[in-house]
Amino acid sequence: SPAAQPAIKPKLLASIKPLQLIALDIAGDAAEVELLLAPNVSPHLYQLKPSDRQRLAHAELVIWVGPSMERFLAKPLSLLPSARVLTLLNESELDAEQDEDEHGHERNSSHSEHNHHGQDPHIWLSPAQAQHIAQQIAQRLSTLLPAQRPTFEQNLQSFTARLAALDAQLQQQFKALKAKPYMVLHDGYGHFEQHYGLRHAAVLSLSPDKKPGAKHLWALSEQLKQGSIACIFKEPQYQPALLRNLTQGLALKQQLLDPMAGHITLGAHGYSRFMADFGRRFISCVQ
Amino acid sequence: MSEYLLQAKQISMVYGQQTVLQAVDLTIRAGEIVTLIGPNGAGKTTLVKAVLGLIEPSLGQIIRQPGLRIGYMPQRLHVDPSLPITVGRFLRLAHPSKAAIKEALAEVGTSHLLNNPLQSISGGELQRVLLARALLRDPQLLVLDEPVQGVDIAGQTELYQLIETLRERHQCGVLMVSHDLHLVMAQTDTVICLNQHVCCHGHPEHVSTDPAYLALFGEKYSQALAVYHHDHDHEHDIHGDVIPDESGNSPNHDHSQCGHNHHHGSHQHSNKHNEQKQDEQKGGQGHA
Amino acid sequence: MSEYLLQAKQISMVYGQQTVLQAVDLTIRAGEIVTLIGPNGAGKTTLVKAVLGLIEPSLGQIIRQPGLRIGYMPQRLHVDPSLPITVGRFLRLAHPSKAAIKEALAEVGTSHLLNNPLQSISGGELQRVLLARALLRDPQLLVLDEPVQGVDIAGQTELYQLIETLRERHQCGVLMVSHDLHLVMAQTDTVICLNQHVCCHGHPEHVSTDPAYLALFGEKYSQALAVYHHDHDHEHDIHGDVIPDESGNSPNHDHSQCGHNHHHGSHQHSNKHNEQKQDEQKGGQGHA
Amino acid sequence: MPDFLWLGLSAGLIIAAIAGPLGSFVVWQRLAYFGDTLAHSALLGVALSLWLSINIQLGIIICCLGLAVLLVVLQRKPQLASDSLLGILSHGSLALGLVTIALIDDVRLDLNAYLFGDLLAVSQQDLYWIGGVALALALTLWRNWNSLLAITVHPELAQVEGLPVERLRLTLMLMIALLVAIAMKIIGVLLITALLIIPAAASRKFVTSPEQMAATAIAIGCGSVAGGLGLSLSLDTPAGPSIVVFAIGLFLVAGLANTALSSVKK
Amino acid sequence: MPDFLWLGLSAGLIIAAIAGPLGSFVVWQRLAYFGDTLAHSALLGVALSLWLSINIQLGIIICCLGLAVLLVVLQRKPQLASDSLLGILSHGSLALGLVTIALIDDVRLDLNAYLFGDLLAVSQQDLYWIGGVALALALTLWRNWNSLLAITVHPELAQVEGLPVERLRLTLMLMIALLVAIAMKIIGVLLITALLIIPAAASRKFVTSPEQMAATAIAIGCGSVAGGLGLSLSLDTPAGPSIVVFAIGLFLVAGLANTALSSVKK
Ligand SMILES: Nc1ncnc2c1ncn2[C@@H]1O[C@H](COP(=O)(O)OP(=O)(O)OP(=O)(O)O)[C@@H](O)[C@H]1O
Ligand SMILES: Nc1ncnc2c1ncn2[C@@H]1O[C@H](COP(=O)(O)OP(=O)(O)OP(=O)(O)O)[C@@H](O)[C@H]1O
Ligand SMILES: [Mg+2]
Ligand SMILES: [Mg+2]
Ligand SMILES: [Zn+2]
Repeated sequence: SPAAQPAIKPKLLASIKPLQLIALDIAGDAAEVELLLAPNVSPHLYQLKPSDRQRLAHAELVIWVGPSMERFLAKPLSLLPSARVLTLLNESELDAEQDEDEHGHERNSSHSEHNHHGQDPHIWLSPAQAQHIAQQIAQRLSTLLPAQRPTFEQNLQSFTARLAALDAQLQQQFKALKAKPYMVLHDGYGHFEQHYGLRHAAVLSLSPDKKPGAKHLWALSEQLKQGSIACIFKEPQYQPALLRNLTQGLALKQQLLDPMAGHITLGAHGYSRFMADFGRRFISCVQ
Repeated sequence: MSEYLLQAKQISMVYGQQTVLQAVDLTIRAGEIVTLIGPNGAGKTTLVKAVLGLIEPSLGQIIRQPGLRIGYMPQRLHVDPSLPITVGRFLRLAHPSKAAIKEALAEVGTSHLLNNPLQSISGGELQRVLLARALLRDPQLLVLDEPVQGVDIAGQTELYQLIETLRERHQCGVLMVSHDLHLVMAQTDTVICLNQHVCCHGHPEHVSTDPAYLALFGEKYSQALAVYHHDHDHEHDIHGDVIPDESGNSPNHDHSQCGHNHHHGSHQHSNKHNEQKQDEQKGGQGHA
Repeated sequence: MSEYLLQAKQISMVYGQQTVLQAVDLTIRAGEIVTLIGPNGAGKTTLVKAVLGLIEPSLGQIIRQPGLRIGYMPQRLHVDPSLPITVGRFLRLAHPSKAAIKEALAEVGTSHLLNNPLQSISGGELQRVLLARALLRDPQLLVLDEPVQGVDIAGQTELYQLIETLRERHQCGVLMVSHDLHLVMAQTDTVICLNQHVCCHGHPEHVSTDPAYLALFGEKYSQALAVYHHDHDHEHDIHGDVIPDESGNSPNHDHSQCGHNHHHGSHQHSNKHNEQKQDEQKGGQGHA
Repeated sequence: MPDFLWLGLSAGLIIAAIAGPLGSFVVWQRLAYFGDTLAHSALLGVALSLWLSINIQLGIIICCLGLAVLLVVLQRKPQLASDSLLGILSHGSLALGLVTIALIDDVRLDLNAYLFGDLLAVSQQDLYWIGGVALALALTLWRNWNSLLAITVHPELAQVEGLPVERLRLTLMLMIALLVAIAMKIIGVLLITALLIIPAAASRKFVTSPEQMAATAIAIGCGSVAGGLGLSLSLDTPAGPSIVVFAIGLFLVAGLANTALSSVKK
Repeated sequence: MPDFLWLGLSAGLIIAAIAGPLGSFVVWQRLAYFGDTLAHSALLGVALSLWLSINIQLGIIICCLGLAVLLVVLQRKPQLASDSLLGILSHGSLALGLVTIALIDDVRLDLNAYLFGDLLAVSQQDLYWIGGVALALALTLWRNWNSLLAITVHPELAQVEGLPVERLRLTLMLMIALLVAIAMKIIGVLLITALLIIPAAASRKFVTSPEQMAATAIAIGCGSVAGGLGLSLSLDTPAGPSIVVFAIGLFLVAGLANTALSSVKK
């Protein structure tokens, strides 16, 4: 393998930007970390280009969440040797699964191919999950470049430390403020909410592909009119026109939240900066 | 007398409110030519389709000889222009042998069309090709719905002659719809004069003097067509007058049935005629 | 003599390799009935469509009187079954007045069809309805492609009579394609005998003795049709023999043109005939 | 009842009213595929607008109208049935759109958002737009009704009788394209294409004249909008699909009723 | 050349080879809309499988075959043109699928993902599947070619001549449905539906017999697959859309060549 020669850095390929940010922190200078899908591209209609495929073929390690997130990668990645793929949300142990706890699923959370019951694939939004992701990446990097194992362990440690500090700070802030009821556009923040003991008061739809029904919207509009919702989180990827009708004439705080880290510049401590920014936006809206 | 190839018993057909066929009987034997005549909308095509099993009659029963090979020539054919098909290929759907196809095309006088696209040939040419296809099946029963419609005058006589020849050579039965009474009469064994019900039937010579027949077509048309004259009022006077005047000069003619049916038929006719008279008579005046 | 309604000059039409029309001239005056006759595939429908402007001829020119109102009756009509339309509504597309529609339907003898779906009426009924639509336009020029095809025998004479009446009443020109020589000849002012080129043209009586005409249709057919006899070989003997024998008894007949054209026409004919003879003669034997 | 329900209901009824007669022409002229083809060409419109940096809504309308013109031109040579032509145009524009997008680097784009509107997201302003377009279309239809019908029944007869067949056909195509292009963004592509075809097809069995078919299609369309919204309210299902399901239900009931009626007559 | 290119190329060529003749029937019988309808019914299949907890791939195939049967049954009453019927089935199954999904609580599901396969992601095993199905279809076609042609030209004549018209029509529909259902998942719905229609339509102008049309369609289809893959490699565009764009290009060139040819003859 060309990666064996120290002169050439091994290539890592992250499917989405938050994963790239984590991987960058762990790999440091020892490896190149590329991004497959630009944060503004919707994975729905995405079709892989030959160049994408070349990058998949040449990457020493492909990091992705799993088929419930980047479905278009499931097939191409299944053709790669498993040693070169890091799947974070595995769905191999499926079927007769019982979601023992919908929101508190841990590392080997159970999934089923045909039924994503309550499975929120946005796992990187929880610092605890991110920590676990970082561990997995470090482990795989160490296998890949045994010589640099110490570097990776060190990078992991500083990542952990930085994240722990940030996490503690956020925990404190969330505890301190009594979060007002807020609304999200799609149910994609479960891991973050779970971690900080939050719960949205209203959601527009379960996922961007599922259009809400009129009954739900009616109830939602009543809820909004009564003023029981203080804040709405918007997303750059999903801008339903419905929202305009629901919020018209209402004085509501609105905050943009980008779970895909689109606006975070690449570089050191990217993930922490992303989480800090994410937390700040959250707090500014619900306080 | 030979066996029945096909027998239709008391066929009735109703579309919505409209009765198109009423208790029609029909029998075809090998080597026999049966011709259906009757005015437009009389139900001739409907009867033919019922006999062929293409539509289900509302009432009645059709008995066919088991394994009967039928050659059919529909009244209209419409082929989608997106399907590239030559006359030759079209015929090969009915019969695999190229020699047989050339022979059939020659028989109907369209050998030169072998490689022409089916959609581009003229109306009369299409009729000939359809007949060729029916022939290719080496049929025991040949069913032809207005076979010479749109065919030129030389072809008409040729085709009728050909049908006659085929009947003699293969001893196949022929069921034919036609308006060309003068051309058809000479060759037909049985004429069935249809107008929803069977007005009259039998040997052409007898039928042509049958009052029911005269009522339907007018006396003039049964004679030579060279004399061209049409008297509309006179024709319809016959309708009413002739019915009681049934003489016994047509042996195959079922009196009681025709009496009943004819009353019905004449009712239908006068109906149409009344409607026509109630309207402004711009055109009607031209008839006199 | 009145003005030209329409004049076609040196029309030629080529489909791929096949020449369908060759330098055809045609003139129609008000009050004149021009009949196109000719074998299947002669190019009659093609000429009619070119005259109407529906297809662009490969060569030649068509001059119409400005603002000419044309009533057209196509050879075939196919209406999609998904379109619910009654005969009455179909006619209202050509003329808004219900009274006029009833009158037109009465004229062609189909008053009872007023509220029937257009797709369900029989073949012959459809022809009559199409003629009614052409009439509704109160046309200065009536163009009819085989108007009585599929119409019953009583209707045929009625319709031809009607066309005659209309011509007299409205002084409209009529261009008609027909195979019914015997019925048509009596009423026509000019017959054009077409077989890719104009074989001959002129007054019916003259044309019917024209050698080119006889070559195309055989002497027998120009006489009364009541006598039914067909002699295939004889017909084609005339082809070769008659051409030099052009006498001057048809005043409208252009000798030089017909000489040339006729050579071409006879070539075509013998071509077809040879093909036919080369094939197995199963059917051919029946003709004798 | 909240405002957005009223707005959605009004928009749905207006569109059903104009889609009834236009949809009848779609059924008669075998253009059922046209709506889907327009949706796909809209995607091409989005891609091209992004590439050329022009207004996206404008790009969509231009592409849809262009497609209509192209179809009329291609239909002149009638060797291919219109459904095959539409199939080619449909797949062609979709594929071109996807390729164009792949060639533009780094665009922020949720294609679905451009194509899938939602009846319940209709705004006051949308309603004015829809209303204005529907009015213009209704007027054009009204004035050309007989001529459009004539070219549908038999283009050759129409041409001989002096109608400008080509121009009329173009008018019809442009009308349909405009309706779909505008309505797609506002009420969603599924709903507008379905409202064109299903009510017209469902009404076929009960009618004997083109006008009756258009009127019955309007009634079935409006009934489906109202019924479907009711369904959406009671079952909490998305509005657009519920309306379509309701319309299909009506279509089936219509079929059964027709069978029952004709067997009673016997 | 990397493996995935070889695998993709082989799968594409195999499918183009069987789509040529089947697609010719699609064009002749005016079924261009059929592919899209099958894709939509596949969505319903996904939704129902989720609801009933059965295997999704199986659900898709069952739904597609069911749709084919339904179409044959509905075509018996020929009052509606097949494109309108397909339009209704298409929108109906899509809407039903969406409503079903909405009714299942708490399912997170990207429906599109189930329909979009990718030519360059074809595995060895996929290739065997595709090859097996294509072989079975080719054999069935071969054995029934003349009969299928006869019912396409004129069903009534075929019936009088003793062919089992209904059964043959069903066979044809099931063949198309099976091909689309299998290929959809593997090479993508856009590509399979386009490969059915475009090569067949493009070949129409050059041929004079049904067999020639099928053969030319195979050639154009295979050419498009090869050329499109080349395009995809050189422009770095997704494979499926590139193949479709290439096929459209061939279609246009074919049209121009035909015009040029006929003007030279004059
Ligand atoms: N599918 C149908 N639905 C309703 N009425 C029909 C249908 N088919 C035929 N008819 C009616 O049945 C009558 C008989 O039609 P048919 O085609 O059998 O007449 P025909 O005797 O063959 O006439 P023609 O000599 O003109 O061919 C016609 O008046 C026609 O209107
Ligand atoms: N679109 C076309 N493409 C190719 N050939 C055509 C086309 N239309 C007509 N033809 C050919 O032109 C010739 C003349 O056809 P046309 O329909 O004018 O004949 P016709 O004289 O009307 O015959 P009929 O008496 O049978 O109606 C036919 O041999 C036909 O094959
Ligand atoms: Mg008939
Ligand atoms: Mg003709
Ligand atoms: Zn999300």
